[in-house]
Amino acid sequence: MQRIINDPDHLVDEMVEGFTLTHHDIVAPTGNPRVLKYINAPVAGKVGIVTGGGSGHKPAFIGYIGEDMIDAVAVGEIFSSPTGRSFYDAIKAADSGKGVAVLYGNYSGDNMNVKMAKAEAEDDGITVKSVVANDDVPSAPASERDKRRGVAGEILMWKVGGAKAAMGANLDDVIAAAQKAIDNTRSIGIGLSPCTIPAVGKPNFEIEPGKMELGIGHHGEPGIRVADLTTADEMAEMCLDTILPDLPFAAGDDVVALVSGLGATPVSELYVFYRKVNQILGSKNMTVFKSYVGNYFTSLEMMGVTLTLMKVDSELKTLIDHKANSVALKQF
Amino acid sequence: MQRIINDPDHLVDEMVEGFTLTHHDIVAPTGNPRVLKYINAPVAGKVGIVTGGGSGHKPAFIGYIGEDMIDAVAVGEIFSSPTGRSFYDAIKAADSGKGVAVLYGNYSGDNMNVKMAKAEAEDDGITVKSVVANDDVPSAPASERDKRRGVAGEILMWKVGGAKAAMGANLDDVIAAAQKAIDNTRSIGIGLSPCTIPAVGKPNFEIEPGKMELGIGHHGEPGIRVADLTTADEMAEMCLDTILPDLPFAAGDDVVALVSGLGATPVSELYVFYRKVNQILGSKNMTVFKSYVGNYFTSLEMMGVTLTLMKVDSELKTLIDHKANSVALKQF
Amino acid sequence: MEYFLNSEGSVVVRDIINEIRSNRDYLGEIDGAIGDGDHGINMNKGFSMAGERINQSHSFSEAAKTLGNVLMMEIGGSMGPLYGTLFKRFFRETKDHDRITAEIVLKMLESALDGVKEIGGADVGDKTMIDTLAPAVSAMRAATISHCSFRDALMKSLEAGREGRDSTKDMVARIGRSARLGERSRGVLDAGAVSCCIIMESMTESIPAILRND
Amino acid sequence: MEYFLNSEGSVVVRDIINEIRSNRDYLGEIDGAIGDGDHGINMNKGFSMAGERINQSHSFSEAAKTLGNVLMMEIGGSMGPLYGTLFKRFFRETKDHDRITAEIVLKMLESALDGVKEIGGADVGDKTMIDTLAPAVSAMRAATISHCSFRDALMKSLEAGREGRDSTKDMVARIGRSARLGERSRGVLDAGAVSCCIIMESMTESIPAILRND
Ligand SMILES: Nc1ncnc2c1ncn2[C@@H]1O[C@H](COP(=O)(O)OP(=O)(O)O)[C@@H](O)[C@H]1O
Ligand SMILES: Nc1ncnc2c1ncn2[C@@H]1O[C@H](COP(=O)(O)OP(=O)(O)O)[C@@H](O)[C@H]1O
Ligand SMILES: [Mg+2]
Ligand SMILES: [Mg+2]
Ligand SMILES: [Mg+2]
Ligand SMILES: [Mg+2]
Repeated sequence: MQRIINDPDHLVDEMVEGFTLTHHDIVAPTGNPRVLKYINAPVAGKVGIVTGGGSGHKPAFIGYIGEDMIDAVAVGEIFSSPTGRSFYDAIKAADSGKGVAVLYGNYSGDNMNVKMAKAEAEDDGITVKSVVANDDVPSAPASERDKRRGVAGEILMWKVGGAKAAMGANLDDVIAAAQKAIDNTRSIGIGLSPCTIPAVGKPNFEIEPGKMELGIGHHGEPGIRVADLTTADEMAEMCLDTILPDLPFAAGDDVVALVSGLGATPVSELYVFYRKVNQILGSKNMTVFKSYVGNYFTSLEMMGVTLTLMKVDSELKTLIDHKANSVALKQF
Repeated sequence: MQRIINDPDHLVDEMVEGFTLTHHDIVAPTGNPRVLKYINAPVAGKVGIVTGGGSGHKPAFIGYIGEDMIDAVAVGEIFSSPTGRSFYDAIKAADSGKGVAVLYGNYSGDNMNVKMAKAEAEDDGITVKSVVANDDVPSAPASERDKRRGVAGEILMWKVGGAKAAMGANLDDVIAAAQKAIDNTRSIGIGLSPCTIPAVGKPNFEIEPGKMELGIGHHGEPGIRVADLTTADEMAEMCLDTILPDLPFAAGDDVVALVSGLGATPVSELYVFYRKVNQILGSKNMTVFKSYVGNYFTSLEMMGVTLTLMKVDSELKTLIDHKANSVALKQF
Repeated sequence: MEYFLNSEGSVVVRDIINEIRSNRDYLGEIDGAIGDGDHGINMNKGFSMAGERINQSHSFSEAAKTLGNVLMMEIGGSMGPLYGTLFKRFFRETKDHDRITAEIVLKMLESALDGVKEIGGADVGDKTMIDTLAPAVSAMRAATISHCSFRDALMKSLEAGREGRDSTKDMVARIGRSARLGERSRGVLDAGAVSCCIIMESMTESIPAILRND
Repeated sequence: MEYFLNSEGSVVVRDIINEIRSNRDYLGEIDGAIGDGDHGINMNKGFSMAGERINQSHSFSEAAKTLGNVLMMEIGGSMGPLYGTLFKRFFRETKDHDRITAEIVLKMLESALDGVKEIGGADVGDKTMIDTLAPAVSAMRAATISHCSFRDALMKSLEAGREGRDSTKDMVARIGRSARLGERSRGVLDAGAVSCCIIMESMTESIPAILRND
């Protein structure tokens, strides 16, 4: 394992420390070393936005803390949900009295830990509501959408929820906007190489050279199919063939596209991939309102790419276009 | 080779196309498909800033095109200098009549192609001056500093030169500021795994598991020493041991630190590395004025990290802190 | 009447901790087949942390409480809340008893099963730790009703738990990270079912060694 | 008087192009040892592009000009300006001659060497293509002075070029991407020296086949 670490057991703590040192203009520590918050959180009169999840997805989750974005994040071990206490502390750090929206991804650990945190926070008189991202199409059939995992679509959910809160909306309206965002969002990933959790020391799955895993999860969860490695253009087609019919997206739709690398793929290649996505959408008479291409939500040093599409109406467009100042997403 | 490409011969063109589609709010195409420019370039009354280099270093070079940053970039093949014609076209695209500063890295191809472009542009009556970045300490002894390669320090040179130009300085002053920036900048890289140029199809060098290459170049040029793979903390120490005495940096200095991944290293680990850099600098009574940690200048899918330090006085601080709106560097 | 002294029982918890620790890599491998490979790390970390806070002077209940709290609050993942709930239920059902009989162990296991089902929302057949725990509880209940010896009841419970664990091999996961692989999750044991069985095995070893009869 | 007809000479350039193309992988490997491994790709791309624009109807000078321009303007890297200069000098020194004699080939090689030195700033001993080209030029000059046959002059020039190429093996690179590796660049041939020698070899094959004597 060729990696830049010290004791794997201290990896997350040291990462959080380095992150806080670098981004002290945006992010502040809290009493809980596994909770980071926006320097100005809680923002008076604003619904608090909280998320959290396992580490190893940089810039997710802490890279999205910031102005008009996320107020506080609970940080877990690599690929492992944060503790209930951390979610609770994040809720406390975000609450200005207007309630807190916990916008997180659908993983059983996160579901349980958020549940515990919510119960505790409500005992303190904080109103907490949540939206569970489930944008990962290959992870369950449409009939069991509540079982689908949350992946890079979470970023668009945070963007929309964060903007809505920043505009002064109340908790129910923030929750409704975030729910609308994720309901209109679909994602899929392709894995080209495995990743190694440092404490484990070896890859926990294999992808044979010449093969790729269509529908892979953000922790290397197996996809829907192992296929022969193909061209970037065909990958884009396969991805769109899976997600377009699911919402469904249709001619005339305006969409936001987000292409993220999984960690080790050269960013140039993400643009090659996006080029074809854009072409296909154009040929189907869909318009890309805005696109994001880069390493937005990774899986350690996995090779691969994820594609996320969100169908946008005028409300979502306004929220997506709203300014944001986080480490990983800056719009002005 | 597990990668997301089509025909490797079209990789750069397709990447440029995808990049332009995504970032049309900042970047515009030009008549030369291998030249991209800032949408508002040439900016009236402003010295033009031009750079260029081989591809495969995303977000360098085109990711630094933008407001108060670079006006036009010449794009080369993967790891290969752009053509003289492209440098020439970039100069033309950037010139508003106040002259053009070509701020680029010290590679023989770039030196030759810039030389040709400069001669041609001067025939057209454009005043062109250049600064050649040579921040890579391990690439030559201090006595032959003009032979050193340019690496991630180029970003700080662009930032400083871009800000100076944006503030209305004339060409000589822009050149002087950029030269001062690079003269006060030192870098070093550590490679943990090789990278593969898609058209070549296999890694052009090897790094044995359990080993690392200290002083590796941005194209995998061998470093000064192959050492046993060690902890992040020791890597930080080795890097500082090499670059601190070179300028030299001393107690009381204010520095800007830039830590960049080489492509495949999980970004969390860059923060672990930076944490120790910050600690050591603190223990030597140096103050980090500003730090940048992320994938700022990569080498395809190489594993590894580079450390860049710039000693800053009040002029450089002002220029570093000046706003910028490029794809890869946004400050407001 | 067979029982063990609550005050002497921390060894049962300490043995569980040791067993989990020594199976760290094995659990990781199993989780790697269809999950994300961290089950061994997660379990090892939580159980080790608790281990440092538990010593011979603690009672069984106190030890279970410490372990439960550490898992619940400081571990995260799925394992934190799930095994946290399990050991907190062990605490809750034993704390008022000086002597722990087979009936009390049965109650404690029943309560743990309920708690785990409640927080995780999984049931038998979902390919989780519940597939070990649920049959183990049933067998313990049957053995207790038919007045088996404490040791035999534990043995029967363990046997059923082992069968339950093995039954996960042919299941399609329906919950947790390895869920929704459809057919591709078949053919491999579930990591949580394996770790839960390790806990049952450890108890079945440790309790008989401290049994008293009077 | 031995010569070849400029109008019949595009074959010389076309053969060079074919030789470079068929050595693509070999050149990449050599560059990979101490450079960045792209010399084969760079050369192949430029020479292939030019190849598409050159046909039998072209003269030697026209073909050299096309190749030079494509390399200079459309290839980039180090190879673009270096070999671009080389072939543009081939063009410049031959364009006014219908008959290309050994003397003219000598002038063209001398001019090419000057041009490459000028733009690249390298000299003999820096472990570059110049280590092939410079001795080849000297040998050609000597052979021309001593009135060797055209073919023999080419042979002698090639022999010296080959020795020059091989001499790069023991050199420490001082220029280009592989420079400054210090001792670590020793023991491997220089990629540019190898490609330059391939060009010399090709010319030494092609020119004799079209020689005339009158
Ligand atoms: N909702 C649930 N109810 C019961 N057990 C569960 C549930 N979700 C997951 N598990 C168990 O957790 C195990 C995985 O644990 P672990 O690998 O530590 O956490 P994670 O799935 O977060 O990586 C699974 O093998 C399964 O037995
Ligand atoms: N300044 C120079 N003068 C002469 N030859 C040079 C010079 N710089 C590089 N070379 C030659 O170029 C070769 C490398 O070419 P290539 O790999 O195509 O370009 P790059 O070095 O940009 O990757 C070297 O082997 C060397 O012979
Ligand atoms: Mg996990
Ligand atoms: Mg090159
Ligand atoms: Mg797991
Ligand atoms: Mg090369």
